[in-house]
Amino acid sequence: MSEYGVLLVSHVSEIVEGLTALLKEVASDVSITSAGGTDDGGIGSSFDKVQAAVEANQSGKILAFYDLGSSKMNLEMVKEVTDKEITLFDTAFIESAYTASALLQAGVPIEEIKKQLEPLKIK
Amino acid sequence: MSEYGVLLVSHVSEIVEGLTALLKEVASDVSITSAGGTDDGGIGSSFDKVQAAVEANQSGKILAFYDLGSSKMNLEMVKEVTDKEITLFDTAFIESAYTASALLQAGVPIEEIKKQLEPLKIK
Amino acid sequence: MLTVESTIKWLNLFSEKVEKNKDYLSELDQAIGDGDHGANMARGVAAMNEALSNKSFDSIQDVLKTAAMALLSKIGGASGPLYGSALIAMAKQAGEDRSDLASIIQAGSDGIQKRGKAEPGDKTMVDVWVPVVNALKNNKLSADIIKKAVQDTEPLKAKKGRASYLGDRSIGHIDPGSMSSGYLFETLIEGDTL
Amino acid sequence: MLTVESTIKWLNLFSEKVEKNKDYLSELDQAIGDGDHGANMARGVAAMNEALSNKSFDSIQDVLKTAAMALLSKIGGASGPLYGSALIAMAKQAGEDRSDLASIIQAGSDGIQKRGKAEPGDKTMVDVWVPVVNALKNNKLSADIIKKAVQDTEPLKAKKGRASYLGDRSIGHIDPGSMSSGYLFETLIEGDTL
Ligand SMILES: Nc1ncnc2c1ncn2[C@@H]1O[C@H](COP(=O)(O)OP(=O)(O)O)[C@@H](O)[C@H]1O
Ligand SMILES: Nc1ncnc2c1ncn2[C@@H]1O[C@H](COP(=O)(O)OP(=O)(O)O)[C@@H](O)[C@H]1O
Ligand SMILES: [Mg+2]
Ligand SMILES: [Mg+2]
Ligand SMILES: [Mg+2]
Ligand SMILES: [Mg+2]
Repeated sequence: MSEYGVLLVSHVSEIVEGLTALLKEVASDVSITSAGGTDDGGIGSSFDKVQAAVEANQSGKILAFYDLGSSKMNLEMVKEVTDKEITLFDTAFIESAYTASALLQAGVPIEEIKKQLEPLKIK
Repeated sequence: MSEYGVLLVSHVSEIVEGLTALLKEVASDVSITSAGGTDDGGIGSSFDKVQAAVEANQSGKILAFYDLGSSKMNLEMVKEVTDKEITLFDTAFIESAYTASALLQAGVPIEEIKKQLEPLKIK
Repeated sequence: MLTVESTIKWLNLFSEKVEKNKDYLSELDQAIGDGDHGANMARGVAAMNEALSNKSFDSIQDVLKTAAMALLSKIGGASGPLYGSALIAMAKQAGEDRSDLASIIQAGSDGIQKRGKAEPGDKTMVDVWVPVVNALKNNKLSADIIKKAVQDTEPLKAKKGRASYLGDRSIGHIDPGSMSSGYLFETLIEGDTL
Repeated sequence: MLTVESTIKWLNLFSEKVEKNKDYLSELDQAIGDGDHGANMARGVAAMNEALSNKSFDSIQDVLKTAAMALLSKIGGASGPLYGSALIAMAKQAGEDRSDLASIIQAGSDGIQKRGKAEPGDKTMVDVWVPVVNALKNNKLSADIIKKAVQDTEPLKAKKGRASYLGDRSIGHIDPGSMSSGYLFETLIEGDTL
């Protein structure tokens, strides 16, 4: 598993399921975990799901991507209570998760990855 | 149905299914159709699915959003053979589809919507 | 002044008011958001009620912390982390000085601003918490002041949250999170906590 | 010069070569893409073969158009719209002058560049089509020239497609779409079309 893992947080569980499949094609050695939708499977966000996804990730350093604002707030709250190192990106959800995952698989250093993600900042 | 419809093109069918649900919460009067994955349900893109989604859309004017490059090329090819008016956006897929849908539901004029989408251009 | 009993009573009254008005909360959220604020809050307060009835509490801090975790976990929308952060901060402040209600609510208000980064005028629940804190500091909190704060969100243009995507189209609608915060403070008064 | 029969023979040989080497094509795509180019092309040429065997053709234009639609529909990756556009453009050019092979392949090359907006040096199939067109114009197309064009993609840095996400890490790998285009032109020679 690569040093950095990827965490996907979306309002909808199908979105993170589909995105995970897309990323796994290009990043089979990267730990990718996700939290999609509310606790009971509806559309929204869940602190518990995010926390579980952070713990389930096989890396201790995580690059986190999210779709809309409330996903971000839950991510930030989990970041405050976990021992893992989480870097949150305010970048285009799908496109930046893809870019980061492909670059992690290719062994590109984290500073270079962050540079590649900068133009994707939209939130 | 609003004058403009929304078309979502992604490499993965689960992504467009989930995104459609997300958009329908805030845009119940907007026609939202989608093409996700290959003809046989795998990860990739499909000219036929895109064409079908264009025809199925209840609006004659369509705002189209896509995730990665080959989705865009299929969209452009369909655009060349359809009578419908398609505007393609090189914007962050999820975030711009959401913004456009919410604004269409709110009755915001198309020129204002395009302005709102400009900062989301990343491709 | 808050006590363990009065705090639980307050939160129970809040739950009832939310449950009773959940459709209205969702209606407000339908106009400028995704239409789920009522369902979110009802789910959250139901979990909070359950958590509050399940154990005995040693301190107000304990009550607020328990309520916070339930709301955080179960609301399921932006208001989850926001109410969760508010009550966590209030719990901490109550642990330091349980007698100063204004400071406790102030802590909650600060927690919301820290979490959501909204400022007064952004058309969010902050636009109710801030005036309420001011009124409490002057010993003047009343149902009218609360109603006015909620109503004053109507002409604002949203700068945060789902409503901010609508820009000018958010003007002329009461902010749903402000309405639910209004219920929180109305029941604070009703619960004889002051 | 192309005839209906030689065009079909060519495309059939192309299909066989793709099917035989599909794992290799996917391997190239695993290094700098999503690992599916072989599966994509195999699926596409299978559909193309089926479409070509299903009817009788009046013209080369008809053959190329039919092949184009099958590839466009069934490849399922970026190479779908690209090969589709190439063959659509070739069909059109063949309809205007079926005797000028160089112009037909040129039309295909232009179609790819118009569709994908890649330029020579971007590490795409364009880097094979352009040298092949040049060689055809000088009546010099050979297996060696084709192999060299494919091999020359190895040191390039990708500017288009999935490989472009990898930046410098795409250097040192042959471009998969260039390899499949190499097969297209190798079988053009093998099919005695020239
Ligand atoms: N950044 C923020 N700061 C403060 N309050 C916010 C913020 N974002 C949203 N809100 C509040 O949350 C309310 C919406 O809550 P809710 O509908 O439950 O969440 P969601 O928008 O995720 O569906 C808004 O009316 C607003 O009062
Ligand atoms: N914009 C483009 N212009 C020209 N060729 C391209 C372009 N994008 C991709 N390609 C070609 O397509 C090949 C990849 O095809 P394939 O794997 O089938 O599609 P995908 O990348 O969608 O999985 C690349 O090796 C390259 O030769
Ligand atoms: Mg809502
Ligand atoms: Mg919601
Ligand atoms: Mg590929
Ligand atoms: Mg692919």
